[in-house]
Amino acid sequence: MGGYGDVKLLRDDGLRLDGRKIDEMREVEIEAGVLPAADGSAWVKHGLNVAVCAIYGPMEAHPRKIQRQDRAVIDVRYNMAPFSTSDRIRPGFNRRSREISKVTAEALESVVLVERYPRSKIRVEIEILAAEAGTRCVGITAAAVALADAGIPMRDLIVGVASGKVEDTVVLDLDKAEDNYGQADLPMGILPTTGEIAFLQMDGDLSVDEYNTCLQYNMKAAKEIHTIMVDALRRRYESKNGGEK
Amino acid sequence: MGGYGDVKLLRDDGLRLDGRKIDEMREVEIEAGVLPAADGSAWVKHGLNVAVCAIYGPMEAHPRKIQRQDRAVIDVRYNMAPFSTSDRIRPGFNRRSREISKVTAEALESVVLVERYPRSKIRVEIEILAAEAGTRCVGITAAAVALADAGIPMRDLIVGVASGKVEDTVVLDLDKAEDNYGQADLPMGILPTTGEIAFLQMDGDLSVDEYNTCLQYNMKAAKEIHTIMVDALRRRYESKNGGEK
Amino acid sequence: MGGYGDVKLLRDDGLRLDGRKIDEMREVEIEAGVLPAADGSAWVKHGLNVAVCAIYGPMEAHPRKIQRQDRAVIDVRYNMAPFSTSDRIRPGFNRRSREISKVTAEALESVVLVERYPRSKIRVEIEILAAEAGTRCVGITAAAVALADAGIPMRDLIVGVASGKVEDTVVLDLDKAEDNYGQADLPMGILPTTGEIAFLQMDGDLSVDEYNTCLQYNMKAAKEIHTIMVDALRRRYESKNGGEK
Amino acid sequence: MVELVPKLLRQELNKLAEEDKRIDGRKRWESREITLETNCLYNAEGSAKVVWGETVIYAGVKFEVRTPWPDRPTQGSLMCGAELRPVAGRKYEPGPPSPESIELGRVVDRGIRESGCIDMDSLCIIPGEKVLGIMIDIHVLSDKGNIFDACALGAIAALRTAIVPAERFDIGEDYPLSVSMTPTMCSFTRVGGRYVLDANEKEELGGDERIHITLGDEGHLHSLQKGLKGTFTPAEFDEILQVAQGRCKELANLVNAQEE
Amino acid sequence: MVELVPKLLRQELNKLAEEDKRIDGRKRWESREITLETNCLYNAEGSAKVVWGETVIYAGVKFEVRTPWPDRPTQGSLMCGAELRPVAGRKYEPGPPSPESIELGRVVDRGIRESGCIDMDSLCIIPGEKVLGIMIDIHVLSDKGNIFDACALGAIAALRTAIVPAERFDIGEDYPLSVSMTPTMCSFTRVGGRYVLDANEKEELGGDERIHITLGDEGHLHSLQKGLKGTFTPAEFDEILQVAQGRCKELANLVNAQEE
Amino acid sequence: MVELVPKLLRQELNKLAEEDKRIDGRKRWESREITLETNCLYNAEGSAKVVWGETVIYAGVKFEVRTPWPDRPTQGSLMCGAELRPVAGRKYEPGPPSPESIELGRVVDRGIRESGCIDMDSLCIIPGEKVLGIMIDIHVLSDKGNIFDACALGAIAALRTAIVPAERFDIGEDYPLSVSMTPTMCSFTRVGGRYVLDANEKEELGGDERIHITLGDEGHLHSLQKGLKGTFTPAEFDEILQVAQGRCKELANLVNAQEE
Repeated sequence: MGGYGDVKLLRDDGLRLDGRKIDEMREVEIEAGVLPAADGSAWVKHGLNVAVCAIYGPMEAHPRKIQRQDRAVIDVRYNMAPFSTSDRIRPGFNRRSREISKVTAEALESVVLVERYPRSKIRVEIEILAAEAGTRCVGITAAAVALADAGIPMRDLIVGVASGKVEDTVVLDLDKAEDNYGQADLPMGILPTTGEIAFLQMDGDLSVDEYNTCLQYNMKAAKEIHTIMVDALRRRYESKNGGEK
Repeated sequence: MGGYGDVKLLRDDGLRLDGRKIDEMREVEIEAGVLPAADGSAWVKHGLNVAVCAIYGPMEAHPRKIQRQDRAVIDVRYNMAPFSTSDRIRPGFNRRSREISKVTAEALESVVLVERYPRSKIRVEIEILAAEAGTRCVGITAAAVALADAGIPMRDLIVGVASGKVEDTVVLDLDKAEDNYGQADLPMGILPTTGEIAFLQMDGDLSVDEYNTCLQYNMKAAKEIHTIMVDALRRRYESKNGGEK
Repeated sequence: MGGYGDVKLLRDDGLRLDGRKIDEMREVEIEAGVLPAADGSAWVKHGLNVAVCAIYGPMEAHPRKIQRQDRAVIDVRYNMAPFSTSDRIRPGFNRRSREISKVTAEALESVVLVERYPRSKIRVEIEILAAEAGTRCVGITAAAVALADAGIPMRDLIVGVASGKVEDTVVLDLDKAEDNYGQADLPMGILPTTGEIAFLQMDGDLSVDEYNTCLQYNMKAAKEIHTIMVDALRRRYESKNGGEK
Repeated sequence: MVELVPKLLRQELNKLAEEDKRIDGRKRWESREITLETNCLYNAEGSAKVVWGETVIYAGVKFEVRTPWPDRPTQGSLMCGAELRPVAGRKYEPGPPSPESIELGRVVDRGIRESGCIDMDSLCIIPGEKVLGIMIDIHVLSDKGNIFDACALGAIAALRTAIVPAERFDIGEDYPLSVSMTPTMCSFTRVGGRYVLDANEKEELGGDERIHITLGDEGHLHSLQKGLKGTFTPAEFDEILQVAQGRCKELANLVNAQEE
Repeated sequence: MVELVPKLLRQELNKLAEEDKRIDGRKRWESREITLETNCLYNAEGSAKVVWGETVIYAGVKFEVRTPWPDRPTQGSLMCGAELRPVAGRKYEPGPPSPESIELGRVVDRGIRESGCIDMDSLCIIPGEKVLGIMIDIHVLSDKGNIFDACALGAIAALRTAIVPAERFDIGEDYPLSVSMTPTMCSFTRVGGRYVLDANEKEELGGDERIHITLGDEGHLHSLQKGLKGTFTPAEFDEILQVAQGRCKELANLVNAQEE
Repeated sequence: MVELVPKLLRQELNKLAEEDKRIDGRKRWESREITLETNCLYNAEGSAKVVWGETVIYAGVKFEVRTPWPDRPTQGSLMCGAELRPVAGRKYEPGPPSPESIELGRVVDRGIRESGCIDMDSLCIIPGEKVLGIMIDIHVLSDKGNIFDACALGAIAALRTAIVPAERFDIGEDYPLSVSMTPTMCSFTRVGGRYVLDANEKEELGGDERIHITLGDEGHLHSLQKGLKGTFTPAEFDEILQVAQGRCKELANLVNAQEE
């Protein structure tokens, strides 16, 4: 978290700079099946963030040494397009994207029924086309929808959500200014049906009480986004079976 | 193409700065069999350009995944020595050399009888020791002679030639100044016997008519260089069979 | 060798800046078996240098192409920790460490009975934690002790030692100032029992006579350090068999 | 295994070619349908999404302020790169840029650069001190054939709709980038022995060499490239060049329509 | 082959867990023994050696003088990196930094950085021109489980005992770096279905996901990270957070005792 | 497969050695024929081609103007690197510099640098601001044994005939680089149990360790290096050092003859 400077993030009327309430999330739009070359895909717009995810597989895992005898491996690449940020970023992976790819893969492995596909690999390609704070969560949401679109069995979806702290106040779903000048950020990957947590990171400064408020906001948001995810998958299913393709 | 500045490239007598006529190429010298460690090799001096090419193979293609069941792969490396240019260039490949390697390999695959050597690999190592404009063409010429020296069957040789435009005039075989300050460059890899084109790149600005003049100049030059290539191969053959080695 | 500047390295009383005689080496401490995760290990403090070495293996050599049908390969990595030098060095290998790794591996292959372990690999991980001139020699000493600790059969130990020249005088075991401002450095890896040389490098300026004096000093130092190595291995053996582990 | 498919596919394509047919029913010089959308991404100063048949690509333009090269103190710079990341298709693998992606980026780059559509001197802020650098990045998201033409179209469309973020750089008010031409690319692939326009992914898999032609507003050639194994005759080139003359105009019109 | 061992190990760990036992006899919330030594390396401006059970790590602090970022002219910088080189264990291979080592370094880095224990403004030498950069490098020499906590402990201990080499930089006399807090990390691994503190290498091999919690002096959370396959419930987290509150205080005391 | 050949070759070499013979008929301390050509490449400011038996190498010298290191404001720099690219032989593979090529470059570099033949102060243009950097690049084109000596010879020959391109750098008229000595290298390989001079590629394949000795004009040692598996005794070294004394003088004469 930036955590410095005297930037005012809450208005006198208690609302946030963009007019949202403290427990209100940004608008979310989801579409499944947007990339014809992939076995499954999704497009998610969350605020001004845009993420696209393509699924390839299950396919034979190679090189051989990455194979697991009893399950599929999930091979995630989280990547930011060079034009996705205010200052252009050089193409290729950096330490941040490698860490996010690792923990995202581990979160997805927690829900995909990987034991159904021994020795195989499922490629999850998350591309961030526009970044406005919270891209790792948007990527997780996109990956869950794309996996479902690819027909890969999962015991639940995962929803990527985050809460944080600005001006000593806990708020849901930080936007760019709040992320830059806020005091804490708590991104989570939540299983909407069971309320289990498959993805967890946090940085900044949170008391135990503040943590609990963040958790409560995240749970609420997970349910809201879940509805939008299911709706996108239903539309995709209908379009496929309605003869359009 | 540079294409800017007020550099005068044609003299008042209609000749070029180095005294050549507009459809006259630089001097070309070729020697085959210059590198004892290689299975075939060639040295080409074209103007002040010097290129050397070594052939290794056909040999087993590995790693396995590059193998082709029905033919040999041609593995070309076009490389400029650090001391080959005015400003020293760092050793190792760059985007330019990778692109040239790719399209050169594809051009050579068009003439080598690759289906005679399934699952194998032919390594073509092109090293530019001195660069004075037009090195990709000199490299192609060197590769063709070296392949022939290695006894690899081809349906024709390839000759690397280029024409271009300076001061709105089409000229054959641009030298360094003409390349830096000219308006267009059209390098080609021509099969001297059939007149087919196996290599084509172009950048700059050419009308359709100018393109056709360039093509005509290139065809003429290809014939001239072809004679020198054949002569080098004949000398090499005689020296091998004349008992010198 | 730096070899420039007017730095005085010998005192008027004939001793060196740190009070050592010209044929006196820095203090050496050795401990074997310091890294529980390794199959063998050693810690060597030589002056202010600190080196640690871990041995893994013999194990199957892979990738396959590094395998030797008739012997084990010795895979050495000499690495300087980022905090081991006055100016932090970037993590990762550089040209210097790759060269040292290569010649160190070749020296160790000269004493390890590699033919006992066909197709296998012995990993030797040398980590320099603090550097005060002469680290390649300290690393060799550490590797020899660690190999012995791992129970890998050798026809002799190797001792890393160095002599050099400062102010036109041959001295044993250069320290940091002497290394920076001296005129020559002659590091060797000596087999203490036979007096054979398995490791040799040298740079600077030495006459043949000076070379011979350096050699004589190195032989003397090798015997002294050998005693300390054997003592460390005896303590380690007693501690293992005294029931502590 | 993988190589059996192309063999059968090749036979099928040869047979269709004899009857002058294509595998998806198109005519020889007929293109697939194209949807072009610009200004579609937050943070990019120019952006375009191209859906070309089932091929999907995005292009984004970013600017930077930088020091000019000493020998060209008044000139800005233009750089165009393409990424063929694993998202684009099953055959794409992670790793350093492949020769394919380097070629793609460089061919698109040359077409735009050599057309002269950007006046490099117009990118000067303070001679010898500050100039603008333009960076076009192209991202292929779904490769179902002919990514070259799709990428070239996206690149020029993103460029022609780009806004220079002058305020962010403290050099005045934002303004649209000045682009004086609309170079577009037209690619031909040899399928069943003869060239066709806009090959789809099956035609590419079972076809041979291809030729990429970039033409400017006057129909002048700005970039040529032959790719893959195969040769062509001058007469064959004359034929496709003529087709390209018509087609490039249509593509340019598609781009220019975005700006209104 | 390699994978058979974990299966058997997993069965054994499950059985032990039913009886609330651990494979090395420890209690569920019991840590292994820790030895901490600081100031042990020539050339490092701060250093620590941690022997945590059979896990051995070194941390070293170096300073540099550098130009501040234009948008933060008075702020120095802190960077923490970890290397999991082949020395650390049989399973580690040479090559570019693995995802594991990147995660390790970044989680330790966030815990220290986000605690605010370093006042970045205190690292300013000349505003806009010169600031101090602090670099903490962590070297894992023997991985026998729970390297995260060992590395975090070594890093903060090396930092808290570091001396700024001001003389070498020509900016006055050497002085101890000012560090206002002692953030420490406490990690939990799911073994046999329930979380345990400070897993050893066998428990890690036969266990599931882990949670890393970094707490500051006030018991505030500064960094969280879940790693590996597996999920947890909010109630489970509440329980381990409470354990961490006590344990982190003990670790901080261990560090603070070094400074006397 | 590959390893059977060396075993047979080794037997043959051992047998020959017993009769004090070599595989190509040379005497123990006899070198192959050497052809040295300088000034043979456009764009290089110094260049040399060495044909040493069937081994072929090129060396090229380039200069640059650069900022001196703060602690040595009047000193220029010298850098020598070697590339063992796939062109050099069937066994060489593409990829990052191999340990072999790094060793080759560094051993040649040390021999030249440590002889002091370049006065680094003579490379100063403006103290603290501009100095010359010399870069020698060596390119092995055909490795048929003993590339070390061939590369060292080419490097010093290119250096001794180099012209500083002062006009291009706007610092006066071009002038020959001043080089005060001619260090040369002499390498010995253990073949059939005893050392021989100038091993060819078969002797290297079926031989053991080698020793590289670089001597300056006074017969002083400037660089030593032992490579490959094997040991030697001080007495063995004495013998080859004496051979090297004579041989290096001959090589230096060969270089010096180029300058006339």
